[in-house]
Amino acid sequence: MELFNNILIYFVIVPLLTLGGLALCSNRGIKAIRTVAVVGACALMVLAVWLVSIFLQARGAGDTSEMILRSDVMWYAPFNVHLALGVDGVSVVMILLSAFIVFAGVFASWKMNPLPKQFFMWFFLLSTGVFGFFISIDLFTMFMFYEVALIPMYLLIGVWGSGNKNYSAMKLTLMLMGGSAFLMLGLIGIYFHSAPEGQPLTMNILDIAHNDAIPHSWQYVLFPLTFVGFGVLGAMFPFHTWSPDGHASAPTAVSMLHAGVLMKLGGYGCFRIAIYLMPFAANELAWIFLLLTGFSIVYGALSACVQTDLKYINAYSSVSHCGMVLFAILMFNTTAMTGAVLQMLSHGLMTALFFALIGMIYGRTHTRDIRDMGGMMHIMPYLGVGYVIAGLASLGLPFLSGFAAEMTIFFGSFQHTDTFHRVLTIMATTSIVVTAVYILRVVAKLLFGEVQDEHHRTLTDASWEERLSTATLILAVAAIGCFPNFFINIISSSFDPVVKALQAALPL
Amino acid sequence: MDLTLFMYLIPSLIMFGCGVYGFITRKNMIAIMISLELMLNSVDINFVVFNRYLFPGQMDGMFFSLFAIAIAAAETALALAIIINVFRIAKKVDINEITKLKF
Amino acid sequence: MESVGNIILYFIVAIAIIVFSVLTVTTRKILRSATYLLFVLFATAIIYFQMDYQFLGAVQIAVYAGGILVLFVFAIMLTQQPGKSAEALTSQRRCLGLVAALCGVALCGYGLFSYAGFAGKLLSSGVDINMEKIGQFLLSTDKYGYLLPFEAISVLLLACIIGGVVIARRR
Amino acid sequence: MPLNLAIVVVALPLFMFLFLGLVGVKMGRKITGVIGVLAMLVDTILAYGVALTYFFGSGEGQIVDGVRQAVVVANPAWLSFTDTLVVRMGVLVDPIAAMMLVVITTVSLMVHLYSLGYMSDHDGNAEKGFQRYYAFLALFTFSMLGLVVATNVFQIFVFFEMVGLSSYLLIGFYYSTPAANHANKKAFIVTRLADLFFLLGVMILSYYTKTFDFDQLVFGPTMSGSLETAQSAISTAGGATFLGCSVMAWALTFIFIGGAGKSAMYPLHIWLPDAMEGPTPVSALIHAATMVVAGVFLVARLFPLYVLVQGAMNIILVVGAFTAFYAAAIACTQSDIKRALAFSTISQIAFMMTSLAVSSNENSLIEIHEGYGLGYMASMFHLFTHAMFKALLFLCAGAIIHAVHSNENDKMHGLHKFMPITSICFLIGCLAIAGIPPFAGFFSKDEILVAAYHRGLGWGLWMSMVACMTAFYMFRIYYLIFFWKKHEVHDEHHAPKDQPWTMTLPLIILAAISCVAGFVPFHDLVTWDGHALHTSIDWTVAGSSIGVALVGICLATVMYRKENPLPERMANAMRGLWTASYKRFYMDELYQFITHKVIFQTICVPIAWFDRHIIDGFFNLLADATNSLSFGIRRLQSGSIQAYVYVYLLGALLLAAITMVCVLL
Repeated sequence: MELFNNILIYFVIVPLLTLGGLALCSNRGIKAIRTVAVVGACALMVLAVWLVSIFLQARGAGDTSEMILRSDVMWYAPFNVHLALGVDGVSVVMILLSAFIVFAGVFASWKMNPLPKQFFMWFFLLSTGVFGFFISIDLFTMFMFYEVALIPMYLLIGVWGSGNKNYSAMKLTLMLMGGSAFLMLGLIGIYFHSAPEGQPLTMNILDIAHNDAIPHSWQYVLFPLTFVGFGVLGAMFPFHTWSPDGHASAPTAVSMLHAGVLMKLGGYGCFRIAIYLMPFAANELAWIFLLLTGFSIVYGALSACVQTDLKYINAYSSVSHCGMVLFAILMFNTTAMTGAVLQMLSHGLMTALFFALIGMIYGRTHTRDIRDMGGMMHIMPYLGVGYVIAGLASLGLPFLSGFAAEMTIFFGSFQHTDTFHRVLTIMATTSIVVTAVYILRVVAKLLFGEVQDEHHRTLTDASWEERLSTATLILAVAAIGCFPNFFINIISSSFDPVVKALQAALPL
Repeated sequence: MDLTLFMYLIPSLIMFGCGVYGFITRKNMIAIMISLELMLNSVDINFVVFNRYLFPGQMDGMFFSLFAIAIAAAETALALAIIINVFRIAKKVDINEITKLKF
Repeated sequence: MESVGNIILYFIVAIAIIVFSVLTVTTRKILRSATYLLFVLFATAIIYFQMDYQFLGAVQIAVYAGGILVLFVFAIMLTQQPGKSAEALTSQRRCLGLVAALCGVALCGYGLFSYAGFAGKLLSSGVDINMEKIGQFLLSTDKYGYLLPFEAISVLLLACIIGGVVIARRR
Repeated sequence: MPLNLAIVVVALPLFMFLFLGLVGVKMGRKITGVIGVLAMLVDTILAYGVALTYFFGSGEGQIVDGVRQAVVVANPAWLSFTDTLVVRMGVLVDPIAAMMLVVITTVSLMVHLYSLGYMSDHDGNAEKGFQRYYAFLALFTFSMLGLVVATNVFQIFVFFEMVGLSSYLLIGFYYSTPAANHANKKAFIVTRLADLFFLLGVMILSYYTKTFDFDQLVFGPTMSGSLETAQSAISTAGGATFLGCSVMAWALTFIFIGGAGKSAMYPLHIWLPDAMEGPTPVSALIHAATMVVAGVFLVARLFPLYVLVQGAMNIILVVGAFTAFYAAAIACTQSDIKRALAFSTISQIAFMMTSLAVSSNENSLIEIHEGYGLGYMASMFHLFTHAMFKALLFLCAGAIIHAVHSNENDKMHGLHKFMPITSICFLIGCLAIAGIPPFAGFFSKDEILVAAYHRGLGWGLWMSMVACMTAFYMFRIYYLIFFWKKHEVHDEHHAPKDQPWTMTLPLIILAAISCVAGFVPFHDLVTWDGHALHTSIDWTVAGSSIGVALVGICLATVMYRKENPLPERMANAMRGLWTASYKRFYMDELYQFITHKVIFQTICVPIAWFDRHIIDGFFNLLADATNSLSFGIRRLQSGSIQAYVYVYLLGALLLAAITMVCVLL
């Protein structure tokens, strides 16, 4: 079958196979479970790297089509639902990111207890959804995979979480479901205006964009619906409150995957669907969301300054950083949007690293309250150094990922000719100071200083699988930081169609 | 003076009303069943008299009553069996007090 | 013009039905309630006989008055202490019941009065319904044949027998 | 020696950082230290080679029309924003870069060597974290070198952050002590705040000029030698305004604030005294000699732009002049010798800033007068000499602290007998900073004063006064450490003594450099436009500056040479002033108030509360409303069959009634 000649479909098949393999394992055979999970994760990683090289070759060979590796299989004819696959630079790097985080996540949940088999099964179901979302270019399949990625989250937090997990799982799922309710309305609306009068309706994003048939009056309705729908997942103010509670209760690997990849679905969807398909309304309404996201950048950072729970700090910092992603996307120029994707990559890896380290520290100390900890650098130097590196990446130190991303965003946004946008950019820029404040506060409290609790002196440093998990992420963070141009070259050309559509939609 | 259809419907109607009243007000489950029988009975009467007065050539109403009686018998038998069983377990037959299955 | 006997019988029956129905639901002693029900059922049977449906009247007496009521009496005997009367109804409960019942009666009564078209219809005589005919109908598959309901009822009764045994069995 | 080696000069410390950080921790402590020192030695030799080649070689393209050109050795793209805005990570060698290479590697080598002894206990065993220490030193050296060879303003920003990081890591080297823990946080955040402005400045600048590269921003104008074409690269920016002010004024002022943060100009100086919590060699390297002059370097690098914007220059002038005086005033009362030296550093850097700022005035754009560019040269000269003698002073202080285990000067007194070598080196440092010929400081400071008098008599007198204070407080410290009264020795075995050769050798070398550095022909080598500047010592100014220095020294001698009640009486006489100065004019308390009470308590806490209770509360309210609604509905589902019947009946009756009404009507 022609579909199976496309490498993209294997990003869905491999996790599903892993899922099947895990189902065959006995619940007691922890070794078999781990082996299957690791094999699955490694296979995904190899696929992702291979995909990058295919992409680079295609672009290098002068293939300038908007999406490469296109496949299209009719799925449900009455609604013209296809299984349409295709990737551009943005999806490629997002897939790479997801593969990295799945890989690290498997090792971070090495000692998952209880029910490791079921945990990994849900984990891989979630990653199926994530990969499926990134490879699809059909509205329906995208939405379907989106939901596939969201639902396992409820069980993963509700069963394997800690603390007030029922509340958190419920809150997270309900808020995200609320978002997808908006989204579904939006998608249905798009579908029914996807083609000019008399032509068959379509779900294919590229076709919809080329048809450009959504009436302006409808765009005013559909753009906010889809943008808010994805924005909820992207932790847009004021729909971000699921994030602190959800992350605080989620088990390590789930936090990693959620902050690392799922929240990126939001940003990705915002530009791929909301902005690309409805450029007119995007131009008209962007200022509202710019204000919201610009506000949330500073707001999240300031909130993070007074939190005492490690995961809350990180969750609020995510609000700030993800706010930056949406903020940059709304600037509508290639540089800022490229920066947004870089920031997604950077934030994904760095937050995954943070959550992995927090999980490891929590697994040892059984507390996440920074007031109860101190001097961890003496006790667990490896984790301490990892935490410092993650913190530095977060506060935007050069040669780590955060810097390249944030600078691209700031400089890109500042290229906007409108004073309003530039003033907002300057306000957003102030977050780099606040970020430094809360990161250093945590680092000083948690890692430096005196050991607060004598029992902590007996704790051990990271084990090999924890080292592997964190080292992978640190390397990735450093790679983005040191060679940003490599990623920028992959990403930036993908924004040309979007920017072109936006400019075409500008009122004359 | 003639015995019209109307004259048979009056007692039936009152019987039904009594059944309703009893069903709603009584607490004893057996009393509720009795009220139920009243209602059923009034319906049977209606079937029969309508059939007899309006369509004397057919027998649908009568058969309907016949079957209704059979079903009523079956239903009563089961219901009473359940009531007796409940009584065995809960030692009471008051409908308000038997709430174990509520949630 | 009906015979006077018929009319007198009708009035006796009607009054009996009304009075005993009311007593059935108002008495506080459950056994009396069952007894009044018996009278109501008998009165009903008389109506059936008046309608010339002798078979139905017989069934009414045999099954209802004979079977069901005995079941009731047994059930009452098993669950109630003899002579104990139920506690008095609260006025709120009674009011609610009365409202519902009276509303129903009033509405239906109004309906009856207003659709007076058929209300004055008289009994046509000369209907002969013998057992043979009933048997034919019950087991026939023609139009107006009742084989299917008949069989359904028999299965139901069977299920009911089994159910009764299972439920009432002492564990 | 090819200039390409500059790349190696920069890259070697980076390699050493990775090597020592990743591999070194597995090796012995001492051996990593030795490897670090040797690598630094190689690096220093290479740097000297590059500098000598640049200044005295005549390679291709180095000199055009008698002007020494900036040479871009390598310039690969690192981060592309747009087609024109490309951040490059390059290596550029020009006079100030070459000079800085020498300064950084020299001081760094001295500190590397010195630390071998300093970071060991008295038995010569290296401290815990020795490898980490050397790795961080290498990281710092790399960052600083990367900064000075930057080919574009963004690269400077990048390395500003990097030196900030290295400084953070090194201040917090003793991370278990609360003081170090607070100090490194403070240093990072304050400089970060300044960097924010730097970033904004770069953003504004690049938006209008469409470039980061010095090639177009700076060298274009200088090398063309004409101020008309000077504006071509930034001509688009010239007329533009942003939020009501000229774009260039905004940009350059912001960039200056960035530099002021690193260079500890008032009011962003508060981190520097606290930064002394780090190991003393670190203070010598970072917080005295190299990193703190990054701000000066930044302004010097963009000097041709600043020349065009008089407003920004005036701000620098005022801030610099005020800081010089302010820090000198504080330095006069400090009892912690490292803090006193820190304030001295602030004051001296302010000298350099002032000197840059006095280089131009309104007229300078039209007619190039005699003193034009002198300030620039003087500033760079002072940067160079100051690095040497301030490193010397700090390393001496380190030796003393290592010997007596205290920073406070009342634990010292009378150490001259015990530590003669240290004492003499310290004296040389003091003489140099006070500006006594023939020591290095005299020459550079003299040029600064000349430039200041050129700008205006007031500025000149003001700076002379600060120079006098400088001499006074330095000799105050000197006397309090080495004389004042006899040192009380409690334990013969632990009596203070001169430190091992690893520590004294750097002192002697630096002292020697401090003696001769003044004779380096700076005016030939380091000038803003590459043309040699013809200056001679203006003996009226020089004489007066020697005079004020001598006055300061004499005053200090009278007050502090021998134990006497005079200082006590003076302090009592000016109690309020003295206390304010001792408490550093309450700037720390002010910051503490603003950050904790204002920002933390009235912004962050309410925001967090708002988030938890209003925003989250709203969503919880939604959930609760749904919940209570469903509970309300659940009451209908009572489980009471009679209630159901009742409702059903009423419903049925209602329907029947409606039907009837409809039919009847």
